[in-house]
Amino acid sequence: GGSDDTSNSTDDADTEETDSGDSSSEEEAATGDSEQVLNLLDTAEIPTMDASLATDAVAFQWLGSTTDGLYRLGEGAETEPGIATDHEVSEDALTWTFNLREDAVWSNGDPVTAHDFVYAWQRAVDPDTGSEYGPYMMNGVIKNAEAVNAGDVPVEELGVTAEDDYTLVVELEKPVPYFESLTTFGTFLPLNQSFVEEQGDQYALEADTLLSNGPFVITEWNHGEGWTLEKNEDYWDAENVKLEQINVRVVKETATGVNLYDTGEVDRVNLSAEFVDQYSTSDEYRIIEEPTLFYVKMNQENEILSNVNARKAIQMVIDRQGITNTILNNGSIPSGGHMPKNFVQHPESGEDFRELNGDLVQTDVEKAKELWATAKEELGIEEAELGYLGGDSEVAQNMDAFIKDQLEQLEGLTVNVESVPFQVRLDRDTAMDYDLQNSGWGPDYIDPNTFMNMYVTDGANNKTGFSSEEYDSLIQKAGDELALEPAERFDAFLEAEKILIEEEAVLAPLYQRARAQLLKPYVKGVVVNPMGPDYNYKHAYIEGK
Amino acid sequence: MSQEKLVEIKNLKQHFKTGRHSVVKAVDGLNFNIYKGETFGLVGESGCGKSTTGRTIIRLYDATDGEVIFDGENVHGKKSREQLKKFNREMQMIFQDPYASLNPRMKVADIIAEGMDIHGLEKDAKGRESRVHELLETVGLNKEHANRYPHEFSGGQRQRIGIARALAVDPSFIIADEPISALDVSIQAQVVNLLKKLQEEKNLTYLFIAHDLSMVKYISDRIGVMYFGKMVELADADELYKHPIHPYTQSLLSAIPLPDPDYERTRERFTYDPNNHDTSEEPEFREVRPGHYVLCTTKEFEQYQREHGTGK
Amino acid sequence: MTRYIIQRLVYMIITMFLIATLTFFLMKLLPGSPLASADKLSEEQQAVVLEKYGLNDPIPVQYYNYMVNLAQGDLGISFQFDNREVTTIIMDRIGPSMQLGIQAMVIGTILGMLLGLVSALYHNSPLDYTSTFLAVLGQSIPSFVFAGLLQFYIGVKLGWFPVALWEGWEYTVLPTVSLAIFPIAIAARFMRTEMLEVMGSDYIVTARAKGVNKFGVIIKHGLRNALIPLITVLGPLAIGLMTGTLVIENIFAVPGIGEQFVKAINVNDYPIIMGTTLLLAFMFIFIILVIDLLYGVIDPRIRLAEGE
Amino acid sequence: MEKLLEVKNMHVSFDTYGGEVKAVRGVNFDVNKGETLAIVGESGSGKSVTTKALMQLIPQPPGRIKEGEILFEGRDLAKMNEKQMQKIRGKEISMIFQDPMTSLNPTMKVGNQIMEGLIKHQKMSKAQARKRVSELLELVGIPDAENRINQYPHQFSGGMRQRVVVAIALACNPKLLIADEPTTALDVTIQAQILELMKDIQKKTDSATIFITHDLGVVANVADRVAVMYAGKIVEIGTVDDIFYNPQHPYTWGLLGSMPSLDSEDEELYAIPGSPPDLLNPPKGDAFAARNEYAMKIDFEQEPPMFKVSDTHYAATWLLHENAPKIEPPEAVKKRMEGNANGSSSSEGERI
Amino acid sequence: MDNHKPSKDLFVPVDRTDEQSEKIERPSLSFWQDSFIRLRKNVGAMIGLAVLVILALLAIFGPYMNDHGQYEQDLSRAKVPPKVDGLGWLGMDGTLSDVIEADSVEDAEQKALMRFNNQEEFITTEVLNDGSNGEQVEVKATLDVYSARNIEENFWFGTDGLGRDQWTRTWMGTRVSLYIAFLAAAIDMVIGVAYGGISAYYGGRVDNYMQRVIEILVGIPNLVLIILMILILDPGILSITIALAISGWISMARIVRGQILKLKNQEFVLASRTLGAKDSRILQRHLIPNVLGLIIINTMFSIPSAIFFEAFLSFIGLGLPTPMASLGTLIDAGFKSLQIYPHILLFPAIIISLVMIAFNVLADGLRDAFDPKMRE
Ligand SMILES: Nc1ncnc2c1ncn2[C@@H]1O[C@H](COP(=O)(O)OP(=O)(O)OP(=O)(O)O)[C@@H](O)[C@H]1O
Ligand SMILES: Nc1ncnc2c1ncn2[C@@H]1O[C@H](COP(=O)(O)OP(=O)(O)OP(=O)(O)O)[C@@H](O)[C@H]1O
Ligand SMILES: [Mg+2]
Ligand SMILES: [Mg+2]
Repeated sequence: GGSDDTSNSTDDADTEETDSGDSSSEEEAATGDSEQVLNLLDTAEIPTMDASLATDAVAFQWLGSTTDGLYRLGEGAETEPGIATDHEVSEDALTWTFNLREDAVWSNGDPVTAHDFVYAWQRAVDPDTGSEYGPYMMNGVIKNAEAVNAGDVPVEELGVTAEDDYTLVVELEKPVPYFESLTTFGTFLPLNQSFVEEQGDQYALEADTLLSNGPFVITEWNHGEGWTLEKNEDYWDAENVKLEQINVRVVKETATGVNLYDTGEVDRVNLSAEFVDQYSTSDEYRIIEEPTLFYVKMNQENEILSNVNARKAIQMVIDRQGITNTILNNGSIPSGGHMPKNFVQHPESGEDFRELNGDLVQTDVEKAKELWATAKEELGIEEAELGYLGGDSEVAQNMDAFIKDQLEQLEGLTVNVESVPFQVRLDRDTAMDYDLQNSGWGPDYIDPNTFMNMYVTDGANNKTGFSSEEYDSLIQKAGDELALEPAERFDAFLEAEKILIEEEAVLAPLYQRARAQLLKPYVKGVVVNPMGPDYNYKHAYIEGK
Repeated sequence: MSQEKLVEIKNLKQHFKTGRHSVVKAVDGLNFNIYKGETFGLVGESGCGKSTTGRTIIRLYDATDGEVIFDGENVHGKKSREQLKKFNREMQMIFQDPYASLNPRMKVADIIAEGMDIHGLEKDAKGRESRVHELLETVGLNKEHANRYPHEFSGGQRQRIGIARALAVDPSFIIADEPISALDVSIQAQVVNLLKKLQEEKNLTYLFIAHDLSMVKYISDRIGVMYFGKMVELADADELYKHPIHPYTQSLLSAIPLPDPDYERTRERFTYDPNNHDTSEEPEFREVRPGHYVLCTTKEFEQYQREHGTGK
Repeated sequence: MTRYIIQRLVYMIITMFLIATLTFFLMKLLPGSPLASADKLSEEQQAVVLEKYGLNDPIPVQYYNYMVNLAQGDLGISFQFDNREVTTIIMDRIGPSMQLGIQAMVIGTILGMLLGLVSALYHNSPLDYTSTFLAVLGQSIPSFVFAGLLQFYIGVKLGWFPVALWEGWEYTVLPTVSLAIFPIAIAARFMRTEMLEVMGSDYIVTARAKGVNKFGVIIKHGLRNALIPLITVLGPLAIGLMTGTLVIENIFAVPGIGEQFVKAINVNDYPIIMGTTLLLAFMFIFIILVIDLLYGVIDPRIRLAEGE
Repeated sequence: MEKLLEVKNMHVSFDTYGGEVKAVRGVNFDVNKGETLAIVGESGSGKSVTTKALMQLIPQPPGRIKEGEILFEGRDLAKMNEKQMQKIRGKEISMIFQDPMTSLNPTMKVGNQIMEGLIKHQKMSKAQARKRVSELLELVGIPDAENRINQYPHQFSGGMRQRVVVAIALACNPKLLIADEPTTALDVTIQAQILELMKDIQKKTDSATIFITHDLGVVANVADRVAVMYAGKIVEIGTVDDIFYNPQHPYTWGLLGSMPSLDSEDEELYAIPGSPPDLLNPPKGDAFAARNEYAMKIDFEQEPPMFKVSDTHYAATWLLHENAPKIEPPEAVKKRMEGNANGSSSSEGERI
Repeated sequence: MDNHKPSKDLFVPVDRTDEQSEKIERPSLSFWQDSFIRLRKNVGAMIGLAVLVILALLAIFGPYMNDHGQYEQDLSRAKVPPKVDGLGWLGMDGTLSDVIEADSVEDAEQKALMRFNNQEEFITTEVLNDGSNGEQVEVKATLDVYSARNIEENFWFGTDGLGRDQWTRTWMGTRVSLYIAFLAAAIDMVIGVAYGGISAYYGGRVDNYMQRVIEILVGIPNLVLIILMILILDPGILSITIALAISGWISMARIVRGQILKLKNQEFVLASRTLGAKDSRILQRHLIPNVLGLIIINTMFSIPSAIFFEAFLSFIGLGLPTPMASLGTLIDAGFKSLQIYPHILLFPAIIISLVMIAFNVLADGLRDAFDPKMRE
C-alpha cells in the first residue's frame, strides 16, 4: 500500500520526496507526459524581490527559486553547486576563495561574475540601503561589515573582492565554520550592478524590473494576488530543470487553501490542527519537520522569574506532549532543549545534537510543584502573578489557554495572558516589558551557533536578563579558538545548551514545529530545506497527473 | 375698561436670516398698545407675521429692532434672571397646536405644574397637587385628569390643559396664538367661552391671534389687521367690522364665509391688489376715524377721510 | 450649485488635512517597531535602518515632511514592501475591493429593495414575514460563517463557482454574494419601513385616486420618496464594502485593500496606514458629498445651497 | 333629477390593536347629477372614510367595507375589484384631498402629476396631454402654465398647490368630484378663490360634487344639499336651507350655534359640551346622547331612526318622535330660524 | 322604521352631568405602561423578548448547571461530541462519524479504523456503497467517543480542543457577549445622546463645529481607531468596549441630533421656555424623553453590532484575552473545525443568531410600541 510511507514519517525529514513507485496503482495510469505545471499557495504576498532587503520566508523562497547564489541548498541540507563550482579556504579559515562557473548568465544575457557578488554584499551592508538582514547576517562575519554598516568606513572596505571576473575572495572577521551554508542564504545572492542601478527605485518591484540567474524566472507578478514562475531556459543547469511553470496564489485562510486543494486548484496545502484530524488518513497527508523551536521565554528581571527554581518549575510543569498531540496535532514534536532534532550532527560520530544531549527538560508535575514550593520559600511569597505574552500562530488561542492552565497547576500562580500582534510582542521583547513570552526561533544557517549565540550576555536577542560568564565563554570559544576544531566546538555547544536549559532554565522549551500538509501524489522531487527557502523546486517535476 | 397701557410695542422688527443674502422680514415695524383688561385681536392672512409678533413679545425671539414695553419695562435687552422670571410669570402664551404644545411624555399634572416648579410657587407636593386640581377645575376639567397623559385627551381638552398651564403662574397678560384654529367648530366655542370667562374672573389681558375674523371679532375689543409684517389697520372691533377702510381689510372681511346660505348666495367678494396703492411716499399709520388707524399715504388718507371720515 | 460644490470641496480639503494630521499622530502611538526583524538587530543596527525612512527625526519634523510630500501627492514608500510606492500598492489593491463592493452594493440594494417592497406591499402577510425573516437572518449570521459555508457548499460540494482566488468574473460571485447579504438585509428593512410610511401618505392616495395602478403608484410615486433614508444608510455602508472587508477578502483570497490595511496596521507600515486612511476618508467624504447632491436630485425640495 | 350615486347602508370598520373601530356605521345618501352635496360633521365623524370608501381607497388592512351598496350609475362599486376601480378612479369619480401640502408628490413635476390621469384614461399622447395640462392650469387660474408644468410642488404657494390638486381632479372631466376638505388648510382669502373656482367649473362641466368640510360657512357657500354626520352616521340631511334655517337635530343646532355671527352681540357662544364618542365602543342608543342637552331616556337605549321632516329633509333624533316633549332650540338657532321665517322653507317636521 | 313604537315613558329628559360628558373611558396608564401594552400585543416582539430572557437566564445560570469550570481543561477528553441522554435522535449521542472512501471495503474499513485511532471495539461501520456500481466504496464509520475514551459524564454541548466543557463555555461566552454588548450600548448611549443633544440644542456655531468633528471622526476608518485603542489600552473587555463605543456613538449622536433639531422648536418646548425653564430642564424633561424611544431602538440595534464587532475582532486576533471566551471567539474557534467537529461551532452560532434575531424582532416591536402613530 502506498499509504504508509509518506504519512507519519517522522524520520528523515530533510528529503521529503514522494515515492514515485506506485503511481501506476492509482486509478488512472499516467498518460505520457504530464503538464509540468505546479500550482502552489503562499500565505502572503512577496514583500520584496530585492535580495538585500528581503527578511521573510516568502521573499527568500522565491529569491531562492529565481537566483543562484554561490551555492544552493539541496537534498539532505547538503550544499550543491550554484554559481560557485568550488572554493578554497585559507589556513586561518579567514579567507575564502570561490571559483565561479563561466556559463552562468543573467536573464538579460549578462554573465554572472564575481563583481555581482561584491556589489550585492556591499549593498547589503551599505547603510543607505536600509537593509535589515545585511547587517544581521554579515556583521561579525564578513570583514569590516560592522564598520561599513555604521558608516565608519566606505563600502569598498568590506571584505569581499573580485580577484577576476570568476574568482571571488571573501575575507572573514573570524573563522566561520558554517560559512558555506551561509552563502546559500538570500542576503548573499548576487546582484547585477548595472541593471540594479539602471532600475534605481524601481528595482525588483515588478516582474520586468528584476533579473534572474536561477532555475526559474518570474514572468508575472500580480501584487497581492499571486505570481507565476517559468523555467529559465538560459539557466546554466536548465537541462536538469523539468518543471515548466509554477503558479503561486496568495491565500491566507487554511480552510480556503484546503478547499482549493480539494477542488484540485492547488497541489499542496498546509494544514492546521483542525484539518489534520480530517485528513490524517489521506494518502496525500504528510508531515514535514522543521528545525524551528518554540519555547517560553522568561524575563529574569522579574522578581519571581529571577529565581532559578521558579523557572525550573515552569519548565517542568508544562505537558509538552499534550501540546504537540492535541493542540498542534500536526507532527510537531516536544522539544527538550534549545536545539532542534535532526538539525546538526556531531562532525565525527554523526550523532544528532539532540540525541547527544537528550531531553534536558522532563515534564514532571510533582517535581515542578516541589521546585515551585522551594522557590516560593526562597522568595518569601505565597502568591505570584505573571503576565504572559501570547503567541501568534493559528493555534495561539488554544496554546495560550493551555499553557496558562498548565502553569497554574503551580500553587498560587496566576497567569494573565495578553494577546498582542507580533510587532508589538517584538517591541515588548526589546524593551523587556514582559514576564513570560511565547517565542519561536528558526535557524538562519546550519550551525548550532544560530540557536546558541542568542543568549550571550547582552545579545541582541537575549532579552531575558540571562547572563552567564561560563556560557559566554563557551560561545566565545566556539566562535574563535575552536572554530577550526569542529568536534570540540560541537561539544562546547552541547555544554552551553546544558547551561542554558538544564542549569539556568533560561527557557522553557515547548516544541519543535512541523508542517502537516497535503501534497498531490503527482508532485515529485521537491526538496524541503531546513533554512532559507522552504523548498527547492529545481528538481521538482510532475508525474502521473 | 381702563385705558392704562399694559403693553406698548414700538417699531418692533423681526427679521430672519434664511440664507447668506436673504432675509425674511416677518415683522417689519409694528406699533401698537394693549390696554389693561382688554382683548387685542390680531388678524391677517397666513404667514403675515402674527405668530412672530406674539413670540417676539414673549421673548421667544430676540427682536431685531424696536421695543416691547411691558408694565413700563422693556422686555428685550439684557435682563437679570430675576427680571426674566418676573416676565415669565406675568406674560404667558397659549399655543396654536393643541397636539404639539403638550409634551406627550409628561403627565398632565406635571405639564400644568411646570411653571410652578420653575418659579417655586408651591413649596410642598400637597399644595402643588391642590393647585393643579384647582386649575383643572377652572378650565373645566376634573382632577381625575391630572394623572393622565396628553394623548388621552381630545383637542379641545388639550387646549384647555394648555390654558391651565399658562394660568398656573398667575399671569396678567396672555398671548393666545390661534388657540382655536386647530379645533373643531363644536369645540372652538368651548375654548372661546372659557377664555372669556377667565378674563372676567382674573382680569386678564389677551393678545388674541387668529386669521378667522368672525371669531376674533367676537372675542376682541380692538383688532389689528396685519399684512406682510406690517399693521395696516387698527380699530375697535365693531368699528372695524362696520367701517373697514384699508382695502386689505375689506378683502379679508369679504372673504369670510358665513353660515348663512342666503347671504352666501349674494356675497360679493372683494379682491385686494397691493399694487393699487399709492406708491409716491412711504405710508404711515394715521387716525382716519376716532380710534381707527389705517396705514396710508397722505393722498390715501385724504381719500379715506372723505369716504369714511366722521367729518370732524 | 457649482458654488456649493466648490464650497464643499474646500471643506473637504480642510477635513482631509485634519484627518491626515490626526491619523499621523495617532499612528505614532501604535506600539511596536516598523522593522520586520527588530528582534534580530541591535539598537545601532535598527537605527541605521530607521534612518533610511526618516523615522529617527523628531516627530514634528516627520510630520512636516509627510505633509509637504502629501501636498505633492507623494504618499511615500511602504515599509513592508520595500521601495514600493504606497500609491501604487493602494491602487493595485483598491480595484478588487471596489469591484466587489460595487457589485455587492448593486445586487444587495436591488434585491434588498425588492424584498422590502414585497414586504411593504403585502404588509403583515406571510410574504412579509418571510422576507422580513430573511432580512433579519441576513443580519444575524456572522459574515465569516456565511462566507465559509458558501465556499464549502457552493464552491466545493456543488462546484458551481470557483472556491476562491481572483482570476476572472466568475471568481467574484461567491465573495459578492457573501458581501451582499448585509446590504440586502439593511435595504430590505429600510425599504419596508420607508415604503410603508410613503404608501400611507396623501400623495399616494392622490395617485391612486387618479386611477394609477398599484405597480405604477409604487414605481412612479413610492420609490423615489422612499429612497432618501435608504441612500443615507447605504452610502456609508457602500464605503465600508468598497474599502474592503478583511474577512471576505481573506476567505476568498481576494487581493483587496481591507486585508492589506489590517496587515499594515499589524506590522506598523505607517505609510500604508496613512495612505489607506486618507483614501478611505476621501472616499467617505466624497460619497457623503455625492449623497448630499443626490438628495437634491431625488428630492427637489432639498435645496443644496442655503439661500439658493 | 337623475341619481348619479346612491349609497345604501354602508358600514366601514378598521381593525386595530384596540379592536374594531366602527368608523362608518350605516350611511345612506344619494347624489344627483349636477348638484353639490356637502357633508359636515366634526373631526373623526367619518366623513373622509365615507368618501374614501366610495373609491375603495381605504387602506386594507386595517380597513374594510363591512356591508352596503355603492351604486354609481347603477353599478355597485363595492363589488368591483381593483382593476375595475382603476378605470373608475380619476375618470368617472375623482377626488380632491384635504391638504395641498401633502397630497402632491414632492418629487414629481407638477405637469407630470396632472398628466398621469390623462395618459391613463384619455389615452392621450404626451404632447396632447401637455397641451391639456396647460389648459387645465389656465382654467384653475395658474398663469404661465408652460413654465409651471416643469416645476415641483414646493415651488408653488399653498393656494396654487390646491389649484393643482383641483386640476388633477378635473383632468378627465369626472362625473363625480369628491372634495375632502379642500380648503381647510388655506386662509380665508385663498379659500374663497378656490371655492369660486370650483363652483365655476362645476357649472361649466355639470358634474356632481360631494364636498366635505366642517366649516358651516363654506357649506352655506357651496352646497345644494347638506348631510350632517356624527359618530359614523348621518344624523340630518336636507337642502342647505333646511339645514341652516330649520335644523332639527340637536347636534346641528350645536354646530350652528357655536359659530359667532359677525353682527351678533356679546352673548356667550353656544358650545356643545364634551367630546365625540369613542368609535371603538360606540355607545348604545343615540351616539350624541351624552353631549345632548336635550337627551331623553330613550336616547341612551335606542338608536333613533331617520324621521322625515319634509320631502327633502330627514333627521335622526328622538326629539322628532310624537311622544317627545316640545323642545326649544337654543337662542342662537332660534334667531336663525326666525330670521328666515319670512324666507322660504318648511315649517314643522312631519314624522312618519 | 314604522315598527318603532318605543314606550312613552322613555321620552323624559335626563339630567346630564358634566362628569358624564368629560368621562374618559381609557384606564389611566403611564406612557411606559401604554407602550408595554402595545408591545405585549406584538407576538414577534414578545417571542424575541422571551428568547432573550431565556438566553440571559442561561447565561447566568447555565454555567452552574453542570460541574465543569469554564477553564477546566483535560486534553484526554478534547473535542468530544455532544451527548444528552434522550436527545440521541437529535444527533447528540456522543458519536463521531465520517464517510470514508476507498477502493475496496476492506481498505475503507481499515482507513476508518485509522481515522479513529484504531479503537476497534468502539467503532461501528456501515457500508454505504460497496463499489459494485463501479464507484468508490463508501463506508460510514461511527465512533462512540464516550466509551472509547472512557468518559463517564455527558457533555451536553461537547468539548473543545482543550477538553473544556462547551456548555459552560458557551454560556460564559454568552454572558461575556451580552455584557460587552450592553456595556458598549450604555457608553454609546451616554456619549451619543449627550453629544447629539448638545449639538442640536445649542445649534448654530456649536452645532457646526461639533458636526465637523463628527465628520473627521467618521473620516478616520474606525478600524484604525479601534485597533489603536485596543493596542494602547490593556487588552480586555473594557478596552474592547471602549473601542466599540468610540465608533458606535456617532450614529446615535446623529439620530439624536436630528430628532432634537426637530423637537426643539416644537410648541411644548417653546411653552416651557415661556415659563422660564432653564436649558438643562428643557433637555432633561422635554427633549430627551421624547427621543428616548428612538434612543432605545438605536441601542437595540447597536447591541447586535457590538456583538458582531467583538466577533470580528476575535477573527483578526484582537479579541478577548485568552482563555476568556465570548460567542465571537467561540465561533471563530469553532469555524476552523467546522467540517470535522461541527458541534464546536454549532451551538455558539445558533445562540448568536438567536440573540441577533431576538434583538431585531424586539427592536422592531419597540419601534412600533413607541411610535405615537400607533396609538389609538
Ligand atoms: N424661525 C424662522 N426662520 C425663518 N423664517 C421664519 C421663521 N419663523 C417665521 N418665519 C417666516 O416669517 C413669516 C411670518 O411667519 P408667522 O409664523 O409669524 O406667520 P403667521 O402670521 O403666524 O402665519 P400663520 O397664520 O400661518 O400661523 C413667514 O413667512 C415665515 O415663513
Ligand atoms: N387607518 C385607520 N385605522 C384606524 N382607524 C381609522 C383609520 N382611518 C380612519 N380611522 C378612524 O375612522 C374614524 C373616522 O375618520 P375620518 O377620517 O373619516 O374622519 P373625518 O370625519 O374625515 O375627520 P376630519 O374632519 O378630521 O378629516 C376616526 O375615528 C378615525 O380614528
Ligand atoms: Mg402663526
Ligand atoms: Mg377627513
